[in-house]
Amino acid sequence: MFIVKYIKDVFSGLKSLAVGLRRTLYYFTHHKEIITQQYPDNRETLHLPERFKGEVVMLHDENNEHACTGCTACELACPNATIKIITKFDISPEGKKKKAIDKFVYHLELCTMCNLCIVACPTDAIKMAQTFEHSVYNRADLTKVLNKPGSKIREGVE
Amino acid sequence: MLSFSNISKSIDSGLRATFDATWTMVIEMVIAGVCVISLFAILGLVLVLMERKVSAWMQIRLGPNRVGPKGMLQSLADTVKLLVKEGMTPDGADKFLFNLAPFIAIIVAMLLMAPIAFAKDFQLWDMNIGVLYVSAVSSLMVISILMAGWASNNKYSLMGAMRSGAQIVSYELSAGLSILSIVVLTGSLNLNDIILSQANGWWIFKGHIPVMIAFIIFIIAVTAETNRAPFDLAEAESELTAGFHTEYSGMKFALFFLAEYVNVFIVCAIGATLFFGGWMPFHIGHWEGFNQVMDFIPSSVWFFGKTFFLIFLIMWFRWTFPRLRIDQLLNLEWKYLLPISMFNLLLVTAMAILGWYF
Amino acid sequence: MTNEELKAIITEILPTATFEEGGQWLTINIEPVDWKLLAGQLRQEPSLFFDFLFCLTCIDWKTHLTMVYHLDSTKFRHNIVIKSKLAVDNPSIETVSDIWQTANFHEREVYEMFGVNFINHPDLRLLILPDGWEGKRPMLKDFEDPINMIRL
Amino acid sequence: MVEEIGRTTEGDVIINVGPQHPATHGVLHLLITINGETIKKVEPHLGFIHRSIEKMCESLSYRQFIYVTSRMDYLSSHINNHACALCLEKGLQIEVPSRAQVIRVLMDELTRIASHELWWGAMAMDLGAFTPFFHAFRERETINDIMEETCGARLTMNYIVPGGVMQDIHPNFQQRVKDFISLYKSKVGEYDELVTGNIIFQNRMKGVGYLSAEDAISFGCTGPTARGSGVTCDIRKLYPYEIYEQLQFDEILETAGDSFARYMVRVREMNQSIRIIEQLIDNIPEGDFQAKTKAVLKLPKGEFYQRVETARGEFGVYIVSEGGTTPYRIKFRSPGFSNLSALDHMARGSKLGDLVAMMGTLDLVIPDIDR
Repeated sequence: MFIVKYIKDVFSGLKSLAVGLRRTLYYFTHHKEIITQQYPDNRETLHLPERFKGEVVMLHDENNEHACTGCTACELACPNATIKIITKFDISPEGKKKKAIDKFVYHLELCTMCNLCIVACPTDAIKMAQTFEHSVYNRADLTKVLNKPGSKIREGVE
Repeated sequence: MLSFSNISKSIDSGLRATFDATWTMVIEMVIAGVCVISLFAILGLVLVLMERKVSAWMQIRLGPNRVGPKGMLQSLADTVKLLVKEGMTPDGADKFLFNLAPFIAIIVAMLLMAPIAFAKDFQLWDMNIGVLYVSAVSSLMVISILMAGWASNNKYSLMGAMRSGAQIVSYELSAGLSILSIVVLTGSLNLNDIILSQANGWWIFKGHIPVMIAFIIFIIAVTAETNRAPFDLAEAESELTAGFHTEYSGMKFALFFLAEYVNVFIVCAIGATLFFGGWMPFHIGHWEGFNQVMDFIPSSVWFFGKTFFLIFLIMWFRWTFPRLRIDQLLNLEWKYLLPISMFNLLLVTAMAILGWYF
Repeated sequence: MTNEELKAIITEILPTATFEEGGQWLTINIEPVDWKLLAGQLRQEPSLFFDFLFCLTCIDWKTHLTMVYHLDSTKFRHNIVIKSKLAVDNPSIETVSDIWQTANFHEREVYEMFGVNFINHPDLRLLILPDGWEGKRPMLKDFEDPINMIRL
Repeated sequence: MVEEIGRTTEGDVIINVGPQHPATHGVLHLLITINGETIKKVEPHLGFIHRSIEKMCESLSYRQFIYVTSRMDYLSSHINNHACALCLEKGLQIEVPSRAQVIRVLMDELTRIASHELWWGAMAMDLGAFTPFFHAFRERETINDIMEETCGARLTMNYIVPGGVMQDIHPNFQQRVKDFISLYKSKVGEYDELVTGNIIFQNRMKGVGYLSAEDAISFGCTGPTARGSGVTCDIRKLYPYEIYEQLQFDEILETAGDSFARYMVRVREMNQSIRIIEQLIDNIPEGDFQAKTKAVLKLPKGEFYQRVETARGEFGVYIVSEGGTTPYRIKFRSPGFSNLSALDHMARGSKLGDLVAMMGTLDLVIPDIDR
């Protein structure tokens, strides 16, 4: 029957709409379901997982020593030429010339956080930090020197 | 007791004591104009904020919460931003019509304010053809949209305008028919008479199922008439970018925006007047004590409460449903709403003649 | 169908075709002029029924270009690879976009990236490159762009 | 473009959908010819974000080029990486430890769910319903958090290396995945309530954008787009890679061939992915997560092709090697590129509003098309 089908159509249509309306009304009245994180306000409680790839940093201990030998494994592993290692020659107390890093230049603006340099590093001198607020006003600020001034290689790292 | 009608009466008598009749009239008109414009502004601010909060909570978000206490001043900040924005007119546009369109939209919305009874004995213009006036003037809205779409010289705008033309013209019919069913029951076109006829109960309760059907059709039709989702084909963000107001910016865009919200308010006010008794308090049969308590609540609170409930309904639709396609939109009107509302009108008429209502 | 059977049928269609095995799939080397004939047969022959062209590309070997077509059959699930050598200057081959419609877009891509001219292609225009692109085809090995290309 | 306009007949209007348009989900430019509301022709113009990844890969070593593929189909970046790694392992004949295989498959399926979730929300948004988008993102964020914890990134993970995965899974991984499964199961009913069952939505989708099985194959459509037309094309079933042949899951097929069929395929696929994850999550074998590989990989001379099933369809990696440390030529067969080519065929004769529904169900990711 045409009329019966017509009425059925109308009612099933209205029912499907009512089901949707009930769902949105549920969320309208249940504010505990709200999932918004108010980002700049929750900085204190916002902890990123330890594996989060934010930027490359070089680890320094309390004596301002790092483990980078300047082997350029990371520089070779990097797909974007993000890392540039400038080496110098230290004169050790015995009078031997020893290769060491002068500057570990890191271009954050080129980095894609692929983690390949960290994997490539034989001495675990660099790691990924969990920072993520990288905005700066000047593009040049994104080019960083990772080894701290006056730092030197830790004893025993080859 | 302090009420809108007492205030208006005291202002009227005060003016009459100092000025002659003509000047009183002029000054009262100015006051009324200022009141309507400020009501516009307030409505715009409140409704935009309400929409944003309603949508946010339905979408498990917080919504605006930064500007002012609990984000109350967010829409004010938006208004300021829109005011200081440059209002651009495209090069190829018909400049006169392009700039005229938003004003027509806002003027139509203003005209519609006239017959609405905001509280007991508080009405700008108590005319005997109130219902007819409302349905006649509200269809002028389409002119501003068509004008905006045509004058923008943009294909998206033109398509949006044409869609909206087809839509508003066809949904006028079922909106009109569902309004008629109340007119049949009360036997008057005067909005004040319609409200007074609901002193012993609102029509939605008195009129059984036929009036409820009329109400459902009314709310669907006015949602379409005000171009609100799921019938927002004139804007149809994902299809036409912004439809008829694609090229508008700054204050001209804000006027369209404001007109949309004021229109929503007006159609909901009409709906509240027709089906929920306007400012009439909620009364149950012979429960005298209960009725007296209800009478104690000011009439304006009743009116705005009902209106905002209906506005919430329309917002609720918007944030739940997907948009219809243009042919489905017209199918819905011509194949479903119109036949049903015609049949329903017949039922209501029979009911009115036989007196089968409370 | 095994590679041997495929070989037998294809040899029947095109006696000049040479075969290469040892790779993942059976590879057939053909001359560009034979391609249209072979392609039609590969699609229509009921025992072959290669109806799914899942990859169409070109390789620049500096001395010549090689068109590579990877075909799959949704019915028998056997795959073959067709290769055809094209000359470096003015490379051209028949289009197969009327046989496999997916070739339409893929051939347009190869056309703009390698400059291969697909004869009888219905709509051989630039698809990815901006309108009015002039100069070398970007995927060729000797393409140089001093501004946008960064060498490590 | 100018001559195109000259070719139209009386009453036709050409409009530009895109490059900046809310429905194209990116910088896709469609030049559509319409007559009134009826579409007569759709002509895609691509290349707004063409980065020539294939050319780029020619100068990267085999270890390095994998991460670039994350940037193609960024919603199933993990599966793209997986395809590259599989192709290399095939060439280098590396035996991947079973633990790594299981982890890879788990991640693949999580990625697939995340991608379909995003598609579901965006699809509803295209049709004018904004609310489902946020509801879909609630579940998707959970997956992203799991990814972040184990892989260190939310979208472009670069978790796969030739021979295994980069790091072992995080100790919380299993528990969090189980939490996600229970969350997903409690919320999936809402999807039907909000969108699938909705009469407006069904009317918008049913009978729209019909694609027959023959056309789907001819246009090279794969993935849910082709499965909506009843074409069996799930690479996981047809040409199983990793451990997919040992797993119990169904290939979802719908025969209607319209937008609603494609929609249903994707929605039901999410449940199958959940099924796969449930089978594996408690059965991750012990052992190494990475095989021993040389520091510098040299692929032997030859050609290697690997087909995998991403969230959008068949993804192919074709590596031509000359025996050096960098590939001589790499071709990525991206599913979106072929799926997009069917759009013109599907859209002709339908309404402008339908175009949005069709593009939604094709699940276009523009970097995947442009590469």
